[in-house]
Amino acid sequence: MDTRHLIIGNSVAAVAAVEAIREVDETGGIVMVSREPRHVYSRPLISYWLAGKVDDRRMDWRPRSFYDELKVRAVLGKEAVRLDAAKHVVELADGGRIGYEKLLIATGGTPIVPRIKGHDAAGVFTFTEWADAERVRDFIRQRKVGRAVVVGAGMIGVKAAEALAGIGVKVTVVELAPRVLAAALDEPAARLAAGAMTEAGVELRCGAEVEAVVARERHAAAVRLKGGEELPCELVVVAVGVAPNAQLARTTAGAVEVDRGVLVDDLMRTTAPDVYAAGDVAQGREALSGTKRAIPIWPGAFRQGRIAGLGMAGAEPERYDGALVMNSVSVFGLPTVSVGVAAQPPGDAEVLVSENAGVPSYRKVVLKGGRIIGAMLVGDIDRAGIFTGLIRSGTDVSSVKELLLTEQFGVLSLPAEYRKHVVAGAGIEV
Amino acid sequence: MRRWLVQPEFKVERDLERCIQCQVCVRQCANDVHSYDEEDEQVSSDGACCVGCHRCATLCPTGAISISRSQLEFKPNANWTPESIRNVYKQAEGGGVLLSAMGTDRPWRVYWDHLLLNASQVTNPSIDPLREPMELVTYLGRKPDQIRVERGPDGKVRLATEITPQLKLQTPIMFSAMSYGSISYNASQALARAAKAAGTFANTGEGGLHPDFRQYASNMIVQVASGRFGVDPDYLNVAAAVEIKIGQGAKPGIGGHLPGEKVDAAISRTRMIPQGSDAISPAPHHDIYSIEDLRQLIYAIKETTQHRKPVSVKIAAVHNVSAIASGAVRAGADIVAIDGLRGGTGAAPTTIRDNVGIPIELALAAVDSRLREEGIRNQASIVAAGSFRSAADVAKAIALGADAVYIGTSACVAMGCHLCQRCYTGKCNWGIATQDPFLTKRLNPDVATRRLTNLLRGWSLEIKEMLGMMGVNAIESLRGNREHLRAVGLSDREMVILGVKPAGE
Amino acid sequence: MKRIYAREEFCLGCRLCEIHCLVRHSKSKKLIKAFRKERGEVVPGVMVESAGHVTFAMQCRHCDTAPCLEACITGAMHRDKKTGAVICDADKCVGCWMCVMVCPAGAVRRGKDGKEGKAASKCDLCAGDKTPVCVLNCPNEAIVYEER
Amino acid sequence: MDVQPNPTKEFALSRGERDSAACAIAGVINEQGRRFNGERIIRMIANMHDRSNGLGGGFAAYGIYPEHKDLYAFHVMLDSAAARENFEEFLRRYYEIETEEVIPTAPLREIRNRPILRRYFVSLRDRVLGEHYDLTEQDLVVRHVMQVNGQIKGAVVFSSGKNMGIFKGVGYPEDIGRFFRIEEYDGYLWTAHGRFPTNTTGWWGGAHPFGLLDWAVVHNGEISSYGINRRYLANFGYHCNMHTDTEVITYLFDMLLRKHRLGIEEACVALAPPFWDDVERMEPERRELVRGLRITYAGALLNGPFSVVLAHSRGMIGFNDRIKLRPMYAARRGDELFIASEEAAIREVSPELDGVWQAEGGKPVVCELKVPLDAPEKEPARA
Repeated sequence: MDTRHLIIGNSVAAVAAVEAIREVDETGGIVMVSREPRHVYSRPLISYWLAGKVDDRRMDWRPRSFYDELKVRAVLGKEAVRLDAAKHVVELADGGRIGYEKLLIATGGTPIVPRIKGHDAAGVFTFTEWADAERVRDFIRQRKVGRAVVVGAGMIGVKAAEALAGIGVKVTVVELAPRVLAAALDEPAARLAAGAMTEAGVELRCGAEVEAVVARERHAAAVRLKGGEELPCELVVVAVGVAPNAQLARTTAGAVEVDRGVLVDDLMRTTAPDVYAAGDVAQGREALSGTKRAIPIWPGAFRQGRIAGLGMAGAEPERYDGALVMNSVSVFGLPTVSVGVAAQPPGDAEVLVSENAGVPSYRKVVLKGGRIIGAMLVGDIDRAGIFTGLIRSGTDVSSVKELLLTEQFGVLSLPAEYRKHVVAGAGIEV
Repeated sequence: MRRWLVQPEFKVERDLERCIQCQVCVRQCANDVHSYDEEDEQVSSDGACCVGCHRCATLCPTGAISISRSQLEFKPNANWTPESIRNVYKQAEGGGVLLSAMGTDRPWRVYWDHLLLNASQVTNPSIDPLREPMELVTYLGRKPDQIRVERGPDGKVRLATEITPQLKLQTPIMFSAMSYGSISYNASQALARAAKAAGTFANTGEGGLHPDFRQYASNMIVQVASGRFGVDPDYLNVAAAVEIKIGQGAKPGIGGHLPGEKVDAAISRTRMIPQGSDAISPAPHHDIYSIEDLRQLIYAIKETTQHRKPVSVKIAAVHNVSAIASGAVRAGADIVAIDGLRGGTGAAPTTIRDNVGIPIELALAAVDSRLREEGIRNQASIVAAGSFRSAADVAKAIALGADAVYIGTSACVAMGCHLCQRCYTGKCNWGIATQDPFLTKRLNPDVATRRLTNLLRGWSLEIKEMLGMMGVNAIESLRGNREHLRAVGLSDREMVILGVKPAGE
Repeated sequence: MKRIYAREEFCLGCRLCEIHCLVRHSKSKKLIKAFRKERGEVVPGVMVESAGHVTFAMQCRHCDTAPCLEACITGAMHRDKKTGAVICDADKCVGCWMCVMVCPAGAVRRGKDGKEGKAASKCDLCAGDKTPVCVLNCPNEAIVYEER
Repeated sequence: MDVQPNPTKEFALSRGERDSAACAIAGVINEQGRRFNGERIIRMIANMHDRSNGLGGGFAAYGIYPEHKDLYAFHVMLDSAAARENFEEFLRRYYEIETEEVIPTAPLREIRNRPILRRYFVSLRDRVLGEHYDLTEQDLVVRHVMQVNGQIKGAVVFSSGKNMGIFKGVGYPEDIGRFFRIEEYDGYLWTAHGRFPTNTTGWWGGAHPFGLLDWAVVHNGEISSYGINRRYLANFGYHCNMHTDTEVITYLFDMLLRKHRLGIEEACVALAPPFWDDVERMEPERRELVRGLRITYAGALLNGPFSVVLAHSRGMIGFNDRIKLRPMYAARRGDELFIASEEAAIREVSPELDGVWQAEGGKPVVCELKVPLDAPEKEPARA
């Protein structure tokens, strides 16, 4: 089989690309190369796996028959280390070389590990891939871990904390920002989230900076905060963020232009001919600002992968409508949703808020020029997608502004034209 | 004054074993019979406001609701019926004219139920309508007494008599005059669409023709009534035929009144009257005080329509109906529509609805005989109206001499009407006789059109069966063929008027 | 593909669609029992919205390009090959509510199915039944199931 | 108003309101006007003996009274001397009576309850015609026949044409023929009828042929539209008193052909019109004509199963209902044209035929004399 399409990566963007290619090109050879020696699995599920809520089988994001059915040659457990864009060849760590007609870089992101003292002690882990979770689990079992510190209260940190707490580990979360999920939630929403965490027995240290991991016998024994306080623990999970894993692209001596991530246009093309990038590694247009940003969002990765795949297969290209920052995080059972510019609205924005601490529930809509640019929901998040749709479409909602936060707000409240569009369904001609 | 002597007419009962508190009933009753108590989390019902329309019971998914007549009985009295007592209470409390809707519910004799149809046995074969053509096509309009033909130089024979405009019906059943205003937009639309689909005609009533319904105008008869609502040359010309409404069976000699609150923007436009103003139809046409005035109006309409439309005159069946019908024919009517005692209405004084006019059967028979006696039967078609409940009623009317019939109540029932007789309240739970947007949307015109078309189709098939069983294959062989009728339980005099023999003779 | 469409101009707001949807997706499938015992457990895939006299029934559009499919981190949300319907496999769903967040119709809701007692709940077109129950039971044909 | 049935005509065996029947019909014409005697028509109708039941039979013969060819030949049934007196008084009021006589009959055991049978050769008094500027002589004759049959107790005019006669009564047709001695008459056109009345027993006046002026109709079948045909005719002054549906056929033909001056073909369209579906497919001019005829003469549509032979001085028309529910065959041999319910009846008198065919539903078989009526007297053809 010739290698018409070479895909580096095995997660959401890569899979979406493969599926898109197969929609138009049923026979062209596809090779997927992945550093991880695993079947397609879902990275966001590792916290559920760690907590025992998802077994190995359910980690599969696509059925086991996926590669066969889509006629994909999967080269697993091998890392692509060099790209010769001019020659259309990728070199693997074991020296193997794979030529391609079209290449997709979907290598995802790499966890950021701050260079603090003791970060290399045993018992300090990052938490982005399945192997991380396996290591954490094994470590907990072997060392009978009773206390853990999670550094970072972003999405990964919160989910890691939830998983650890779920298996009986006493968790303290340290966050530099003054609140949890600071990028997604504003103060009132974060308070609700924090409430859910503390209620579950998690200790929270917001506005605190980690100075070092205190190691004993090369094993983590505590986390020392600035100011000297020490939080004793046997396990440290570092979850302060991820950066695009653009290493491969950087080997082209500038043929593929790289900023934080691999720069792509709206068709997911890089600056090198026949080379595409998608997912967390890519730096594409952001929907609201229009600037190119690397935004590690699952649905965005899927969309980018799909667009890249269609482009690679020569189909009528769909254009990327830009990434929309969004996240749905269930914080210890409390659902939170944040879409667009919601946590830190610009000064000229109009902000609508409704809160019901008892339930608890919190809703916030950020408007600018009659259009919604951000929405945040905590608690009752049902129908949050309507806001997402309105943000995406840029629909003028001035006429229905009063209804946005009412209980009966729904599709019916939307402006008639937009409602017609929604009723017909996305991707369906009205 | 509180209406404390008038006790509820209905009792609404809820089977708590079956009620699931889904509140469908609460959401459907426009009379607020059902309510949901948030505190008790319990639906309850108050029969006092129930009109017996069955909307709630019909939609209740578990059949938990039953509605019965109030068990509060008066001491039996053959003279003072509960209705008469209640009516006195009502008037003593309200001091006004009691209103009713739909046709009279008094037990006036229904002659259809005393007439029986004939069938073939041995001597002439009955005809199977599934195998043989069975023709219901009916032409309404003035016919010449005789046809003249001429033979052209090519030897071909041509028609030399001019035939005046005709309405061609695929089935001899039309929809009675029901105005947009008295019934909803959706109901009006359904009637028009069904008429078009079935190849027959719907009648606008006196409410004008909504611009949206112009597309069905080729299957619509437009009415010119005493209020002249919505009448202009365009209205007359766009329709298939024009009907001058003199009277209505439910309220002969009485005008009409559409309250201003029902005259919304669309109705105002259609009727050509200011929004919110009462639409009052005077009792008589104030330009028709005599038969010669009628003649002038007929001719004015014919002139306006370049003599391209048949003109119908609709009269209520009153005592001298045959003389009036004869006068109308001689005044130029191409069609005479006669509306009998049991004809429906959206609103009429109860006492008039229940006590004025004569049954359509007798009126129809009298008119047909009279026109034949005068030798002018060919000059006009007769359309009978006033409660046709089945294909058999229609067949009997045709045998008595009707060219076609108008159905109003049956059409409404087909659309869902439950004959609660409260059209005048504007709170029709079935979305028919109302302009309330909460209620009008309950009548999906697609559904209503289909139901009406089905009704026409069903009745037409039944009429075909009846024709076949009588051994004829064209409706004109039944029309006026009273040999195919026999009477049971009627007096000699009634049989003479009906022109039928007693069963067994 | 055939989809369910609401005709809001004829929606009565009676909510019989919700009731029948609930029953269809209940364990008992018996109207009275399902409504009494499983109400709150089963989230109907169709929801009636009303504002004044305007009411209409909304359910999943089964979009050609379905945002919920793209957002699903577990692969639970999938497209049925036969009917074209977008269906959530409750056993796979972990209740992350990404789908809830991205559905522009607000047609995916938090349900109580699945192992964890939380899984996305949405219209499944009655799992390939000839006519979905909401369509079948709408007294005014305000919900139609058709190719458009 | 319809004339009430005359309750006094007592020479019937018994009778009901209306009679319909399944019968035998036959007709034969010589297009050259050559006359022949009644022997053959008796044989034709006798051949179909089983189609009748002895409750009625009759014959119409044309060209049998050349010596009185300009006079109306009224054949009358009378049930008493008083009836005769009343009838003759009525007759004299309007007519000059040239000749009157008993209709010759042969004594036959099979024929019972015979009424008085007389014929009168008459002409309308000029005075009478002068009194009615809006009516033709024939209109007046029709009116007088109606008056006699409807109003004079015990009297029925059953033949009223010129140079033709109807002979009918209760019995098998061949017996009726012998009874009236029809083999002694010579005519160029003969029709015959054998009756099988089903709804009622027969009566003399209700036997076929049914005549008015020189129309004579024999009819097999039932007119299910009778009720409306009768009421329709009443509009035009035709009153049915004979309690037989055949009557309406005669009157309708008289009205359409004589009064409304339609051609035979158009008259047949009016009486047994094509189906609307077929009308819609016609070319426009034809469609307008047929539609005009059908809607105008809706009350004249003859419905139900029938085959009919209509005879008149100039010819004969065979005619079926729209969907041909009754049999009718036509055949030709030389100058002669035959119509009969069964082909066998034709073969009985003319084993060799040039052609034989079944008439189509609603499409008439028309045969007319090829010579003028007042052509020189032809020799009687060989029987």
